[in-house]
Amino acid sequence: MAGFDIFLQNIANGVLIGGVYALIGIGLTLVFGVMRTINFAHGDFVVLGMYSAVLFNALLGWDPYLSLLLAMPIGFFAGVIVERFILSRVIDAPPESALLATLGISLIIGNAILLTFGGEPRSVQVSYASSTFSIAGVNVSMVLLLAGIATVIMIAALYVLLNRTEVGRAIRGTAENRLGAELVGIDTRRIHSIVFGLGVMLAVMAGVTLIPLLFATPTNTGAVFTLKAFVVTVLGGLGNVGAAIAGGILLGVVEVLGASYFMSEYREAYGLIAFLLILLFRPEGLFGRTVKRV
Amino acid sequence: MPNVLRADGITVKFGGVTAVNNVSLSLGSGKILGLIGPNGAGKTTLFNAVTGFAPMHSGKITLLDKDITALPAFKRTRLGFGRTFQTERPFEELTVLENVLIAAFLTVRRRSEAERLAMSVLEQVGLADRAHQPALDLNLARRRRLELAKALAVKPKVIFLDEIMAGLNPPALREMITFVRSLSAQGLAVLMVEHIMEAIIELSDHVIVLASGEKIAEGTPHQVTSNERVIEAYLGTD
Amino acid sequence: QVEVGVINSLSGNFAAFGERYRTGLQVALDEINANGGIKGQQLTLTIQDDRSEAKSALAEAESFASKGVPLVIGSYASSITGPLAQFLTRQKVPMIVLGSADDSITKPGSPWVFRAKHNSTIVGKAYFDYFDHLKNTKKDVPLETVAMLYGNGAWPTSLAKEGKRLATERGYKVVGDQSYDQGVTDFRPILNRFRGANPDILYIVSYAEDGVAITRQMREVGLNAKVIAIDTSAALPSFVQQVGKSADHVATAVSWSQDVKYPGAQELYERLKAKAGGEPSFYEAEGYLALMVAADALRRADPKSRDSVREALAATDITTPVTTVNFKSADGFQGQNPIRSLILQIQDGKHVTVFPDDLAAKQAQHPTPEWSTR
Amino acid sequence: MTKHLIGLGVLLAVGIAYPAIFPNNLTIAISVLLFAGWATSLDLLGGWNGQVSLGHASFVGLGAYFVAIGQSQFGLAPWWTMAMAAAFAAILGYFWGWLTFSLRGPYFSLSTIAVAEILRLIAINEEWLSGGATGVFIATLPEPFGIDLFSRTAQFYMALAFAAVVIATVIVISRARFGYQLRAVREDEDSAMAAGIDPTATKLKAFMLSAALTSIGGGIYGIVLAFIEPHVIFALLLSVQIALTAIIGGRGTIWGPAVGALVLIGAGEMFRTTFAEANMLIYGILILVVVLFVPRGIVGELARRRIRRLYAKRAQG
Amino acid sequence: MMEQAILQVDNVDLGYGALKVVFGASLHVNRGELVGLVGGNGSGKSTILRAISGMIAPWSGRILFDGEEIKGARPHQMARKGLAHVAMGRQLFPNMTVRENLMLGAYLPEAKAARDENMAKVETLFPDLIRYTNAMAGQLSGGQQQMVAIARALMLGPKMLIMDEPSLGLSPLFVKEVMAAIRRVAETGLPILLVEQNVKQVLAVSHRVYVLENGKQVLDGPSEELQGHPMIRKAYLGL
Ligand SMILES: Nc1ncnc2c1ncn2[C@@H]1O[C@H](COP(=O)(O)OP(=O)(O)OP(=O)(O)O)[C@@H](O)[C@H]1O
Ligand SMILES: Nc1ncnc2c1ncn2[C@@H]1O[C@H](COP(=O)(O)OP(=O)(O)OP(=O)(O)O)[C@@H](O)[C@H]1O
Ligand SMILES: [Mg+2]
Ligand SMILES: [Mg+2]
Repeated sequence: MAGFDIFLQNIANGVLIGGVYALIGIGLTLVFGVMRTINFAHGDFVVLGMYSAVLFNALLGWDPYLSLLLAMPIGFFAGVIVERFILSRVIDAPPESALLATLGISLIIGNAILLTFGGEPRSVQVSYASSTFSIAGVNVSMVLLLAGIATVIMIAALYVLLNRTEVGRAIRGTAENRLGAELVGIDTRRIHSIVFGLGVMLAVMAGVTLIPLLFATPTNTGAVFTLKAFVVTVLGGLGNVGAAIAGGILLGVVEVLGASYFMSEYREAYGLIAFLLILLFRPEGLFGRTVKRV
Repeated sequence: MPNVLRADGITVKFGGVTAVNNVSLSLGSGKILGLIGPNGAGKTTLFNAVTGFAPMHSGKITLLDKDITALPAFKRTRLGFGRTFQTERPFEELTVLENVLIAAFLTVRRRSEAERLAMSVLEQVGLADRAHQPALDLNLARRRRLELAKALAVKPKVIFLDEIMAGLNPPALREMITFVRSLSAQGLAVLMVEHIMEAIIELSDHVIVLASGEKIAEGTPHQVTSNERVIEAYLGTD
Repeated sequence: QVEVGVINSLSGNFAAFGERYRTGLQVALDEINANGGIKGQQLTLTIQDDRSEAKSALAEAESFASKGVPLVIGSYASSITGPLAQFLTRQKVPMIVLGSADDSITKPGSPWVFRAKHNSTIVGKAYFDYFDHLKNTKKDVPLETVAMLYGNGAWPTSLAKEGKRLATERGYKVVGDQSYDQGVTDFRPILNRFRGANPDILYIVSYAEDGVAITRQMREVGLNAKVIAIDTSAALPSFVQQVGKSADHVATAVSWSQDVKYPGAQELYERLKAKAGGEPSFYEAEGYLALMVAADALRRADPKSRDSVREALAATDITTPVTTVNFKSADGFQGQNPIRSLILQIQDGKHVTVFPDDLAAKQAQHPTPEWSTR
Repeated sequence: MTKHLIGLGVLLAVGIAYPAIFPNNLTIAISVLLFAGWATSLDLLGGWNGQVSLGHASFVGLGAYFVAIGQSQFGLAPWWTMAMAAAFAAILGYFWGWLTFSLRGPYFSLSTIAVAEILRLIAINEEWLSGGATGVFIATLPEPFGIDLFSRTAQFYMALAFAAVVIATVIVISRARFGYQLRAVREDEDSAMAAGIDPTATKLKAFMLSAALTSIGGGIYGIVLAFIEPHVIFALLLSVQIALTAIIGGRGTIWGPAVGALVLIGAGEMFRTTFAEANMLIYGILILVVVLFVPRGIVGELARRRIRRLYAKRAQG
Repeated sequence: MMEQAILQVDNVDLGYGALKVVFGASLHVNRGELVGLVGGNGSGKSTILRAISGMIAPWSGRILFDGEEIKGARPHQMARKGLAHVAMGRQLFPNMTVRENLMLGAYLPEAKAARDENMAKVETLFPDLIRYTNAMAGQLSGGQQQMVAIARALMLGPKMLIMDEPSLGLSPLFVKEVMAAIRRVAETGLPILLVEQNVKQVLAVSHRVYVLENGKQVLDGPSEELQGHPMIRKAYLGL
C-alpha cells in the first residue's frame, strides 16, 4: 500500500474507533451535564452491559445486537434504582460525596460480576467478528462500523430527546438550575432518575455493542472505559451530547495517528495530551458553552 | 485636592455588545461618587472593569498616580481597593469572623493582630455579636454588613459598594446610610451603585448616570435628579 | 498438623488466576493428605487473599511469619511477589513462588526463595528453540524476520526483552518492536505497521486477555505470518472459545499441558478438571506443583525449623506429573527450577503439545496459512 | 489548637508504644500511617483548598523511585533521596499546577488523572529513567546508628514520623494566614481576589506542599515494599484510594484523613481476612454506607453537628 | 371567609437545622386578594414563602392551598397545583436564552396549552423583555433577571402568585413599573402574596398586610388602616 492509502486507512480506523469511544462517552456526558456528578462507575456499567450480552448469549444463544432489546431497558431501570436509592440521597452533600458513592458502586458492580462469572475474560464470538469490507481501498471492520452506526443513532436520538421534547427541555432546565426547575413544575428528582437511567442505559448499550469487538473482565476493564469516557466527554464539552461524537472521533484519530506514525507505547498518552490541551485552551470543551459572571 | 482614583475612557465589550462605552470618572479621598442608571446600564460591569474583575477593552485606570490598568484584581486590592459584590459572596463554610480575618490578613501577618483588626471591623459594622456564627446562616442585612466588613478589612483607600442597600428595611437602611457617611468621613473614597435614590441624594458628592453603557449625565445629586434625560430613562415621573 | 500459608490473589485484578491456583493447590492438598500427609500429620492450607495488592500481601506475610508456619507460598503478580520475597527473606521464612514468572524473583534471588515454575529466560528460550526447530524441519519456508508486540506490564516486557536478545543472538532480524498500554484494545495501527514489514514470525506477549482482540484484528487487517506465537493469552481455554477458527495455528508456551508425555499428566488433568468444574490450564498445574514441592520438603525436614525446611527445599529432587524439580543455581539464578517449557499449538480448536520433540503429542502444523485462504 | 496538639501527642504516644504491644501487626499499621499522611497531604489541596486531586499516586511513585534508584544506582541514602524527591515533587507540582489551575471543580480533578496517567506511561516506557516496566529492587540500605531500615519497626517509626509531621503541618497551617487563604480560594475565588489573595499562587503553594509531603511518604513506602513496579505505584487506583481516604474521613478537617485511613485500611484488612473473595464487594458497600449516612465524612459530619448545636443553643438561649 | 381563602397558613413553626426562625405564624390570602407580608430583615418572610412552596417542611402547624393541606408537597407539586413562586435569587436557567426560560415557565401541560396567550400577556407587562429575548439569562444584569423571573412565573398561568421582593435591585422607574404591573395582575383576579421591603409601595397596592418581626407576627389588617398605624409609620415608612 502506498503511504497515502495507509494514511487513509489510519484515518478511517481512527474515525471508527472514535465512534466506539463516543459510544462509551455519551452516557457519562449526559449524567455529568445534568447531575454534575463524575460517575466513576460508568465504565463498570459498560462492563455490566458486556456481561449481560455474554449471559444472554450463553443462556439463549442470542446475538449481542438482539440482546440489546432486553439489556437496554434493564439498564435503564438499574440506573433509576441506583439513582433513587443512592445518588439522590447525596445530591445536597458536597460534590465529593457523589464521587465517592460512584466509586463504591463501581467496586460493588465489579466484584459482584467477579463473584458471579469468575475472573476470566469473557466475550461473545460472532461470525462477523473479524469480517471487513473495503470501500475505495480502505478496509472497514464490520463490528466497528456497526458500533459506529449504533453511536450515530443513539446520539441523534438523544439530540432529539434533549432539544425537541418536553422531557428534554426539563432535563436541560434541571441541569441549569434545580430549584428553578422545581418552581416551574418540573419534578427534578424524577428527571435525575431518568437521566441516570439513560446514562446507565447508554453505558449498557455501549457494552453490548462492543462485546463482539472487545472482551470483558470484571474489575480491570471498567476503569479503562471510565477513563476513556472522561476524555471523550471533556474533549467534546461536558454535558454536550452531540459533541461526544466529535470528542470520540478526535480521540480516536489522535490515538491512531500517534500510534501509527509515532511511538505506539504512548498511544494512551496522545489522547490525554489532547485532553489537556483542550482543557487549557477551551475549558468548556470543543463545543461547550458556559456563562460566567462576577 | 488630588484624585485618589482616575478611570479614563473605560470600554467593556462582551462579544458584540458594548456594555460600557468610554466612561471616565475620578474620585478624591473622603468623597462619595454615586453611580446610577437603569438595569443593565453597565454599572456593575464598570465596577468590575475598574476593580479588575472584568476584562477591559480599552481605558486607563490610575490609583494615586500609579497606572494599574494591567494589574490583576488581587493586586489592585493590595494597592488599596475594597469591593463588595452585588450578590453577596461570603465564604460560606467559614464563620463571620474567619471571613473578615481572611481580608484582615492582607495587611497584617500575625494572627492575633489580624483577629483584632477583624473584630474591630466587625464592631464597626455591628456584627461583633455574630462573629462565631457560620456565614451561611446570616440574613440579608447581615450578609450585606459582612460583605462590607470584608471590603473594609483590607484597609482600602477606595471602596466600591455595589447595591449594598437593596432589600434593606427602613431602619437598616438608615443605619447603612449613616455608616457609609462615616466611611467617607474617615477619608475613604467611596464609589457606590444604588437604586435607592434616597441614599444617593443624601450621600453623594457627585453622581454619574449611565444608560446603555454611556454616561448620560453627571453632577451633583440635585443636578442629575432634575435632568430630563435621567428622569426619562431612570427615575420616571410620579 | 502442619500448616502451610498461602498468599493468593482471590479478589482484585488478578482474581482470575488466583481461582485457578487455588484449584491446583487443593488438588495437591487432597492428594498429600490421602497419602498420609506429612509424616502422618495432616497438612492444612491457610489460603489468604491479598486483594491483588502488595500491602495486603505483606501484612499477611507478617502474620504468617509470626504464626510460625514452616513456609509460605505466594503470589501471582511480580509487584506482589517481589516485595513478598524480600520480606520473607529478611524474616528467614522459606518461600515458594506460586505464579510470578519474573526473572527478578530468582535472579539474583535469595537462599529463602524457590521457584519450581518457569521464568522469562526459560520461556523466551523455549520460543526461540521452537522457531529454530521449525526452520530446521522445513528448510523451504524461510524464517528470518520477527515482529514483536507486547504489553507494557512486567511480564510482557521482560519476555519481549529476552526475545529481542535471543533474536539477535540466533540471527533473526527484528522488523517490528511495539509495546502498548492497557486500554480499549485497538491494535490496528500496530498491526498495520507490521503488515508493511511483512514479518515471518509474530512474537506477541499480551496481557492475559488482549490476545483475543489481537487475533481477531490480525485477521481483520490481514496481517499474515508463518509463525504466530501469542504468550499467556493463547494458553487459556477461553482463547479458543472466543477466537474460534482463527485460533488455529497459534503457538504458546506453557509450563504444563495435559498431553505432555510425563507420567501421570493425563490423570492430573482429570483431577484438576473435576475440581475446577471446567477446563483446567497450566495455572492449576503450577498451583499443584508449588504445594507438592512444599510437601516433599516438609516430609524431609523438621517442620518446626525453618532452617531445616529451607535446606530440604534446596535439596529438592522430585518428579511430579507437572515437571521434575531440582533447584539449581545457574546463570545467575538462585532457587530456580530449570523447568522445561512446552510449546502448545492450537490445532482444530484444541491445545496440542508440539515441542520439544520428546514431550510432544503431535507435530506442529507449519507454516501458518494466510488468512485469506482460511 | 491545643486540642489538636493534644491529639497529636496522643498519636505519638500510642505510636511509640505500638511496636512493643503489637510486634506482629506492624505492616498494617505502617499502611494506616502512610495513608493517613498521604490523605492528609492530599487534603491540604483537596479539602482545604478545594482542588481534589486524583493523581497523587504520581508523587508516591516519585518518592519511591527516588529512594529506589538513588540507592541502587547511585548508592544515595534514603534521607537524601527523600529530600530530593520532595524538592522535585514540589517543582513537578508547580508545573502541574501551572498547567491545570485555570480549571475549576471536576475539570481540575479530571486533568489530574490525565497528567498522572501520562507520568505513569513515562515511568513505564522510559527505561533509562526508571528502570522500565519490570521495576526496581532496593537490595541494600545504609544503617544509620545501627538501625536496620528494613526492619518493620524502623519503618513503622518512619511512617509515624511522617504522619505526625504532615498532621502537624496541617494543624499549624489551619490557624495561619496561609490556611485561611487556602479556604478563601476554596470557597470563592473572586471573593478571595477581592480580599487581595492571588488564587493561582495560593493553589500552587498548596499543590507544591502537598506534593512534597506525599513524596516523602512515597519514599518510605518504597523502603517498605523494597521492590516497586511502575504500574502499581503510579496506578490510578492508588490515587483514588488516597482521595477516598481523605473524603471518607472528612475533607478539610485536621483529623478526618487520618481517621479515614484507620477506618478504610482497618475495615479493608478485616474484610480481607473474613470474607475472602467477597471482601471488595463488602468494602464497596461500606463506602456506600458512609456516603449515605455521613456524607461529609466521619470527622466532617461530627464537626458540622457540633457547630450547629453550639450555634442553635446560642441563638435560642 | 374560610371557604374562599386560597391560601391559609395556620400557626406554623419553621426553621433550619436546629434553629427555629418562625414562631407560630398564621395568615391567609383570599381569592382575588393582594396581600402584603412585610417585616425587618431576617424576620422570616422568605422562610414562610419557602414553606408555602414546599421547599422546606413546617415543624408544626399546617398550610392549606386551594382547600387542601400541602403536607410534604415539593415545589414542583405546588407548581402543579397552581402556585407560582418568584423566589429570592431569581432561580433562572442561566445558560438558556430568555425565551427558553419563558418557554420552560410554561412547562406544565395546562400552562403549555395557554402558552401563547400568556406570552402575549407577559410581553405587554414587560415590553423590555422583547429586546433581549435571545440573550442568555445568565448574562443579564441583576435587574433584567428579576423581570425575567416574574415573567417566567406568570407563564405558569398560576392560580396564585407568591413573590419575594420583586423590586429588589430594580431601578426606581422600574420599581414603579413592576408595582403597577403587579397591581394590574392583581386586578385580573389573581391572588398574590407579596413580600417587599418597599412598604410604602406595598401599602399602596395591597388589600391587606401582615407584619412580621423576628419570626413572630406582630400586626395585620387592611392596608388603609395600617397606613396610619404609628408603628408602621415609625419602623417602615421612616416618618
Ligand atoms: N459576562 C457577560 N457576558 C455577556 N454580557 C454581559 C456579561 N456581563 C454583563 N453583560 C451585559 O452587560 C450589560 C450591563 O450589565 P451590568 O450588570 O453591568 O448592569 P447594571 O448596570 O449593573 O444593572 P443592575 O442595576 O440591574 O445590576 C447587560 O446588558 C448585561 O447583559
Ligand atoms: N438556609 C438557611 N439556613 C439557616 N438559616 C437560615 C437559612 N435561610 C435563612 N436563615 C435564617 O432564618 C432567618 C429568617 O430568614 P428569612 O430569609 O426568612 O428572612 P426574611 O424575612 O426573608 O429577611 P430578608 O429581608 O433579609 O430577606 C434569618 O435569621 C436567617 O439567618
Ligand atoms: Mg449591577
Ligand atoms: Mg427574604
